[in-house]
Amino acid sequence: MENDLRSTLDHIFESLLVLGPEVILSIGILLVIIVGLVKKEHAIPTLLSLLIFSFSFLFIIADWKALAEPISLFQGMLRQDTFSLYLRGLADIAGILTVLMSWRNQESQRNLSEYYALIIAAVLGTHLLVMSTNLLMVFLSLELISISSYVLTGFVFDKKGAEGSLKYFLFGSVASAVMLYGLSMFYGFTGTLDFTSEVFFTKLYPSQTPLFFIAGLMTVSGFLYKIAAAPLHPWAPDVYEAAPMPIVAFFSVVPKLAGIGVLTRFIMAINLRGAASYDWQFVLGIVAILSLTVGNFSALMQKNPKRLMAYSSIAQAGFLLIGVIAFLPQGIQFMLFYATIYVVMNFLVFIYLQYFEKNGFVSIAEYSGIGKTFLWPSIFLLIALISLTGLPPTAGFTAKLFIFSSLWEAYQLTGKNILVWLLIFGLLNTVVSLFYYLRIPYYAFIKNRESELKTNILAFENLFGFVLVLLILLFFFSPGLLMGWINKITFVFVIRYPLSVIG
Amino acid sequence: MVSFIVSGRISEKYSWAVTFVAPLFLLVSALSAGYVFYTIWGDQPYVVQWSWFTIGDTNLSAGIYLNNISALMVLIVTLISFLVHVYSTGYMAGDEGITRYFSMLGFFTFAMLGIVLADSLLLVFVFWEMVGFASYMLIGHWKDKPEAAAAASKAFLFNRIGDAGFLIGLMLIWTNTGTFDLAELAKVQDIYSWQTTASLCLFCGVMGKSAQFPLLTWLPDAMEGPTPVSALIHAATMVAAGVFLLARVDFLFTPTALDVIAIVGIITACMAALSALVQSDIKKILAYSTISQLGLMITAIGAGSSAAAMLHLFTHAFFKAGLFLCAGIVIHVLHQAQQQAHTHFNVQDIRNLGGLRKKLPFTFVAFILSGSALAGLPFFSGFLSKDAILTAIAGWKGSDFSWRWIVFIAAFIVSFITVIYTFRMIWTVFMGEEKSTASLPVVEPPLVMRGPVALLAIASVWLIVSVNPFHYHGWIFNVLHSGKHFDLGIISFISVLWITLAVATSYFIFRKKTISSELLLNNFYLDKLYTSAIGKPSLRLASMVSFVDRKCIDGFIHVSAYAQVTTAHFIGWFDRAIVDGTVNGIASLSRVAGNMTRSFQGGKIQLYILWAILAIIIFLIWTLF
Amino acid sequence: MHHYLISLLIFTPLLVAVVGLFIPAKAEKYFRYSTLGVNLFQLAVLVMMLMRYVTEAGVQFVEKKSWITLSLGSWGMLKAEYFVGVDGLGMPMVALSVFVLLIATISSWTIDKNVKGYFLLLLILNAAIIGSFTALDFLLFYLFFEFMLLPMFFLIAIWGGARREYASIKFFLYTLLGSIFILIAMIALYISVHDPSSSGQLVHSFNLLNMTDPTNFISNSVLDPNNPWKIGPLDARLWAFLLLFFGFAIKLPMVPVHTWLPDAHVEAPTPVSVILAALLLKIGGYGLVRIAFPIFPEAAMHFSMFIGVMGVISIIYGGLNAMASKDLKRLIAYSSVSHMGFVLLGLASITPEGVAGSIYQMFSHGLVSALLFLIAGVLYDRTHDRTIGNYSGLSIKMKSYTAIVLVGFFASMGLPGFSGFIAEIMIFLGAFKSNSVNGLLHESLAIIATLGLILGAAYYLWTLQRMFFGPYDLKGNIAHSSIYDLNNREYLMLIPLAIAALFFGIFPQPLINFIDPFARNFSEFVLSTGKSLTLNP
Amino acid sequence: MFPIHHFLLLAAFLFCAGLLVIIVKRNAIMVLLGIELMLNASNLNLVAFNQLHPAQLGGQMFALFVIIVAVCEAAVGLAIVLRIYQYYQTSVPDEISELRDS
Amino acid sequence: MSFVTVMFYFFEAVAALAGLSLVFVRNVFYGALLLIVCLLSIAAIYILAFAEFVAVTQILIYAGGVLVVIIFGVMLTAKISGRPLVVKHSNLFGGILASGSLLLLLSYFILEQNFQAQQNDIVPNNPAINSIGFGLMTDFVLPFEVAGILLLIALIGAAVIASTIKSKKI
Repeated sequence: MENDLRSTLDHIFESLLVLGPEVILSIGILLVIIVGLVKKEHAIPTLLSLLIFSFSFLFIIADWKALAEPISLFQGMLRQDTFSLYLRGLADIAGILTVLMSWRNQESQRNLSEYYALIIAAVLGTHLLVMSTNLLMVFLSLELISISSYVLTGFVFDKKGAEGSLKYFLFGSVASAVMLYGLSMFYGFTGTLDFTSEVFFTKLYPSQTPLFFIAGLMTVSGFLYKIAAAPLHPWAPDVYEAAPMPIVAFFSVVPKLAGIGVLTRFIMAINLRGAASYDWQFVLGIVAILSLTVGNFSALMQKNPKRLMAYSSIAQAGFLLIGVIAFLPQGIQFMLFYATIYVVMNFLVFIYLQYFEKNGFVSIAEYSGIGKTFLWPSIFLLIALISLTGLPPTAGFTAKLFIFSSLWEAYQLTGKNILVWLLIFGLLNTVVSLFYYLRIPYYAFIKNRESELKTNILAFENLFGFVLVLLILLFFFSPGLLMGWINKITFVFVIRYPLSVIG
Repeated sequence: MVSFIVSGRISEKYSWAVTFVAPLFLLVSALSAGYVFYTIWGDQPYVVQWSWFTIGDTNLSAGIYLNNISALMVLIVTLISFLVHVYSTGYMAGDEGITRYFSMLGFFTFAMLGIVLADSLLLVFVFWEMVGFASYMLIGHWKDKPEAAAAASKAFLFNRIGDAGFLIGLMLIWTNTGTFDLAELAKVQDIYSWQTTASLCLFCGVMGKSAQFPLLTWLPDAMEGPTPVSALIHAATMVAAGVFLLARVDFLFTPTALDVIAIVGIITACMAALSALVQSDIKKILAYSTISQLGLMITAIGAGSSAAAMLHLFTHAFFKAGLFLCAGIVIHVLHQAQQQAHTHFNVQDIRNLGGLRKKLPFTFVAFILSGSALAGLPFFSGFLSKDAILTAIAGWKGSDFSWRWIVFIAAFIVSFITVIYTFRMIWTVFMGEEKSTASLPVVEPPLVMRGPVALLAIASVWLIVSVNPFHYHGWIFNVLHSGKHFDLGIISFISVLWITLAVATSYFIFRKKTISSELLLNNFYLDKLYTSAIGKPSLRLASMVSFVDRKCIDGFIHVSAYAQVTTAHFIGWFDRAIVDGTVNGIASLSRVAGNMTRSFQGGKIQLYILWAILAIIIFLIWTLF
Repeated sequence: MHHYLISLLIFTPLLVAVVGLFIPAKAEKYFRYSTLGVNLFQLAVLVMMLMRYVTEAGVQFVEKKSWITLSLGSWGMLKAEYFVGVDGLGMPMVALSVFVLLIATISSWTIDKNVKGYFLLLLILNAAIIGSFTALDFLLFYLFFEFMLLPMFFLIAIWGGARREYASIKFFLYTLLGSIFILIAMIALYISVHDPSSSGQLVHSFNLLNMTDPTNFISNSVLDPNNPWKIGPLDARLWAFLLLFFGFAIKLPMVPVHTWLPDAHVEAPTPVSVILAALLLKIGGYGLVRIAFPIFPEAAMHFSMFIGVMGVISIIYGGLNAMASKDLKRLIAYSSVSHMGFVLLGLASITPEGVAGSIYQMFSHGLVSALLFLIAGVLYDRTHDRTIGNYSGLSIKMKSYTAIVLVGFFASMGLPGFSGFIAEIMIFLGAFKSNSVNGLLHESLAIIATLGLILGAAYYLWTLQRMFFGPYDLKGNIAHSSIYDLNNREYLMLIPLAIAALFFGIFPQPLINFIDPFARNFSEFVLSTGKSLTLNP
Repeated sequence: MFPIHHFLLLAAFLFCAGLLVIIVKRNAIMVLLGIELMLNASNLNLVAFNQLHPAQLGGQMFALFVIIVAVCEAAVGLAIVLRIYQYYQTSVPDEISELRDS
Repeated sequence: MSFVTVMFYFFEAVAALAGLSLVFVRNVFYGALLLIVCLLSIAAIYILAFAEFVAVTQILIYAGGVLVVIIFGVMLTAKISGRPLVVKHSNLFGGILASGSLLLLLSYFILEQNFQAQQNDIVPNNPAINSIGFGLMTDFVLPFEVAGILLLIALIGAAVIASTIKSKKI
């Protein structure tokens, strides 16, 4: 007992060391709040949170270098592996980008230190969620993201903001309650909370009753809600419209990373090494098709760029899902690639949406002719939107190419028709998406307006945007730079399943 | 040999700038043609080939294949072309498009020589089409005349229709033999079934070019072009190219094909002859007569005697060119006179003319000479060649009575009618009282115009064909003719009688009387038929297709785009209204109206939840059961 | 040095475009002359290439650099290369592109709205076009293929006519749809194909030449030729072929997916119409010859009758539509549909003659359609009206113009002596021969296709008759002062095209020297490979 | 030990009742109550299952944390609802609809 | 049937009834009270399921904390809006359809399922509170920490939202 305890405590201590980024973020939350109480300058919490994210990111790089084998932390609560490290790094980058965006928006922002604290908390939740191998941790970290998100939505502090918060809150709470019910069922089936453990598999394998399917579906719903996949998407447009622009950008990326990360792990777990009697590929396939359709078609008639991007993000969730659906190591790697590109291009779009919003262009119709007055921002925005559509020579194309390749490969292995349908549907939806993605540049370049606004070419946004545009182009011309990293990700879960079982 | 092509090209190029150079070049080419003719005539065919292009294992060559027929043809073409060039310098003097005119004339001669000399059918086709183009340009020479433009288009289009058939024939031949080369093709001895189709397809091209039934209506319209052009192209050479082609590839034809050819030929001959009878436009009469004569030549070919056809071609080329040029003189001088007198009437309408023999004695004589040849009076070349044709048909019809007899009789009738319309024309124009022209200061044209006419008129006498005025077996026929020799002296005799009868009839009956028949005047309403049966429907089809294109295909695209947007709206609507509306509606009917309107405002979170849950449940039920 | 000739062709315009980005928009002259300079430079490079080209040697001027090499763990490697080269198919197309682009630049001199943007887009388009004609790596090809869309979209949408927005979006959507089809097939292909040159590891390569060899397909992959999968009623390989076919057919365009073309042409500014008709359409045909047919020979044989029928339908349908067009540009656009139908017909025959004819037709149509659109543009520049019915007797006022129009029209209807004739003859030869040689097409197709020749004559002659002949008259709101004959710049762009069309009509051999070896190898390869592969019943 | 099904059935019933409340009640606070009901249903499940697998006490632990989360949610939720009252003078979610598709 | 059994089914019934009547009740205040009843009976059931600590927490935090806060909220909103606390129903049909069918599905399949088969270790234990405490400090230390952060965030969030109300008023 004594030895047990000692070894447990040692383990906890070691785990804590590995968990550096999270520790930094936790301390960061406190620091930001305390500093916010003491100092009233705007810049300080911004810089501080920037530092926190950067440190966390550096720590992740260090971890990445140090990591040889996946490590189980806190008795199977979390797993430190390259997969989660990558997503965590991505979340940190998204955090940095959000902070940078907020920096340009801070004059309209109040309660800055709380604002940053909440962002950090959401990133922390993302970190934990993508590492979680434990049902309890899944629930807790999901709630951590959710609760900070609910508050962040309302950070405009007006009627719309409050309404957005309420809607997000109600929908989110219901979704997590449903998910919780599913999780409890899984606990009942297996008696363990660690869904990556051997026990989980051996117990679940014989009990693949319809209840198992219901529970799985309920649980997955909770994750799908986080990535705003149909049919759990309806909150997204309202929330996006209500929230301040940096937060919208944040929402469109970070919770999605978290959701897709945990979804990947969990779906692999309940797919039971390919031996599940229920076809989760089919379930996700339907969800992806729905997301693509609903997202793209609903976006067609939007007049507000934020709502448009909300629907776009629903559709993009569908694309992310496609990577997972392949149920192949490559698929997941490609999904990560896609997610990375998605982060870059979405932030690029939102930077300029914010920029234009600041200059008084709110609805898409008001974008008429801004191509003339704001040449570079419009061009960068155009590139980002092309990338979202998935046309060369942008990384968006490469990413789409990759995930569809993995889908095809999966089809080649399994011969499931749903995968072909998904492939065709996904690609045809690209055509549909062109309609609305090109609406903004269409107004910007083709419609005319008389305006003699003086613009500052050397604006911060342009510098910022230029870097991101370069990234988008760079990852098209040499995706190997990124894939080189991603290739190191050995997604333990999938590898353990022999492909022959799936095929 | 090369000099032909070169001369053709040079004339094409240079006459652009210098009008006088053109006839000169033609003179050169005519002389060299004479030399060529002299060397080739009666000798072995002369063949030169260059590779044109090679695709796959097909080698398409370009070259010259000169045999008797083509040598004869070369002579005809260059000679008449030269004469027409000379004539044109007078006729077209002062025309603003004269450089264009001469260049096209030169181009035409070049292309025509191309047809004649080409060693492969493909090359023939190439020049065949070029000739059509030249003809198009020349018919439409007076561009601002809408009729001219229309006639030009029509001519080209009809030719194109024929050419399409020609092309198919070419393909058939090529697919089956793998060559276009005439010399190679001549080696094909056996009779295959494809030959019938192929040769009939080739004949389609001939129909277009030689204005055979049913593609004959373009030729009368083509008279909108300058008269020398009509003389050269639409009487002497181009239209005869069809006959020439048939003569050249006669080895390909199967008996069935020949029968068809003969029938088509005779139908054309009859129709055109009848039409010629009632026309009032001098050029149109000549045009119809040309068609009719071509019909006879074709019939001769159908009857298996290409030599007879060629002979008639030869004679016809001269006398018909002569006739046209005479008509041209009439038109030209009257025009000039009209301009001096500032009066205006249609100078081509023979009803306006009469008694011109006094004012234009030279023309009158020339016209009489050439006309007699056309009518086939004894001692004229036309008599001999027609005699050859009739003999050929007589030999072909056999002794037993069959449908071929009808052809035979029809041929006689045609020659009868020919006499009638020829003399009607001569009478109305030159004899009788002067009508509208009485007050006009009409004088004979300059020498450049009279000279060629005189030459051609002289060429209409029998001596050009053979020494014996009643026997066509002269130098031409003997060389051209090969194979079995069919001779029937009685035919000459009969035709002499027959023609005398015809002359008498025309003198006594048709001198004063004019026949008028709307049917014949409009050439059996063929044109109307084409317009209403092909032209208009195809235009209607075109507009229909365009309608389909715009409404159906594009409409489909629009509908699908619209459907997309509608779907978008529908999904949005479904999101907000259906779930919402129906649920509310069923729950409490009284609130339906209010809720429906409100439901469109959307943004109801509880409905979102309900919808999401319902979706999951539906999915569950779907999967589990 | 000559190893980099193609790269020079592709990247010079891009480089100049990048430099141009940083030049202020006021320096309009810079953009005009630099574009022209690029074109002339390309012409020089082209001449060098032509001089060094060896006609029988297959693919030449090859440049091969690794571009994307990704390890995918258990799934092998993914390899895309910068792999360019030209052969008997690519060389004529590249030559055509360089030539037509030069003409288009000359014709662009009149553009005065946002000159910078226009010429930069033109340069990008230039690079993309030449890139697609030289790429031998599917991904690279696709990159250039898609890369053409956006510049084209903006060129139409910003500098176009009244309904430019509709037209540009229609153009974009259609072609994007097509490229999505191609993308699906591309993904399927590269996953099913491995690179034989790499030993040990499985390498998925985009190399188009590798894809043509059936032995390079991974066994039991979806597109494995020896054991293809069945999806629905058809073989997976047939589906893939159909995807490629329709993808390229939209570009070609083939009836009934052609309706973007008239609109795009009518609304596009003249130089853009020229590029669109002369070059972009060719990429459809090029893609079929380069990609669809050799990779799926058995499918090509299986569908050849269908393709032939579609070709004939395009010929007739395009012709009829042209006849009904009231707008000059629309007429020319539909005539393009008709002419590209011949390309399909020739390809469907899979005979050396037919294939060579198709390529020749693409080349010839490139010259002639450029000429025709320039002609229409000349008139439009003067009067801003293209309605055929509003003109009459133009030949009186515009003599040289009419002469050029005559040349253009007759060249387009395939009069002997013009390049179109040679092409059509070869296509007819091929289509006719097909039945007896390989039994793919029925002769009746060729016979029906001759109707297209008649229709062509009909609509062109009718137009000539209505617009240029007859008494001089103008209707609508056209000022008489706006009618004047050609100026020097217009001669400069029209005459070379006319001469080229004439030259290749009279002396086809120089061009055929390029095409013929390719066409022979091509048809032999497709037929022999196609026969050796069996289709699942 | 009571049959596990009896716990589960009650939990399922409460879960559905909570859901119904959420969907039906036109008052944000009532919706909040519904959510609490649903969370409790899950808790009941967890505790019941803990009887089957008592070794790690996972179920009970989970239930404890769920209660904590419920507290957090309630706090944030109430704050939001109060703010909504501030702006809209109502707590009927349906009547709050500034945000919608245009 | 032992007393415990009776108690069990009694509390089950109470909980179920309370839950059901929550659906039908129209007054928010009554609703809150009904929920308390329901939660208390669930707490009782917890005790019967050997989860005393959870039961205590349930009573203390839930019934005592959360619901009091909620009732407080009810009072507060009532005061602001000045309207009666009667709640209308909407989407009744859809709601009943959804939750009814879900209930049917769940109960049917729960009855189908044999959970005993998955039993890990049949050690009918009486979990001591100290083992829970031990667990919280060892195995579950991370969730514990995270829960702390969660509470902090919730607090900050609530405070931010509440504070802006004040600032708005000013």
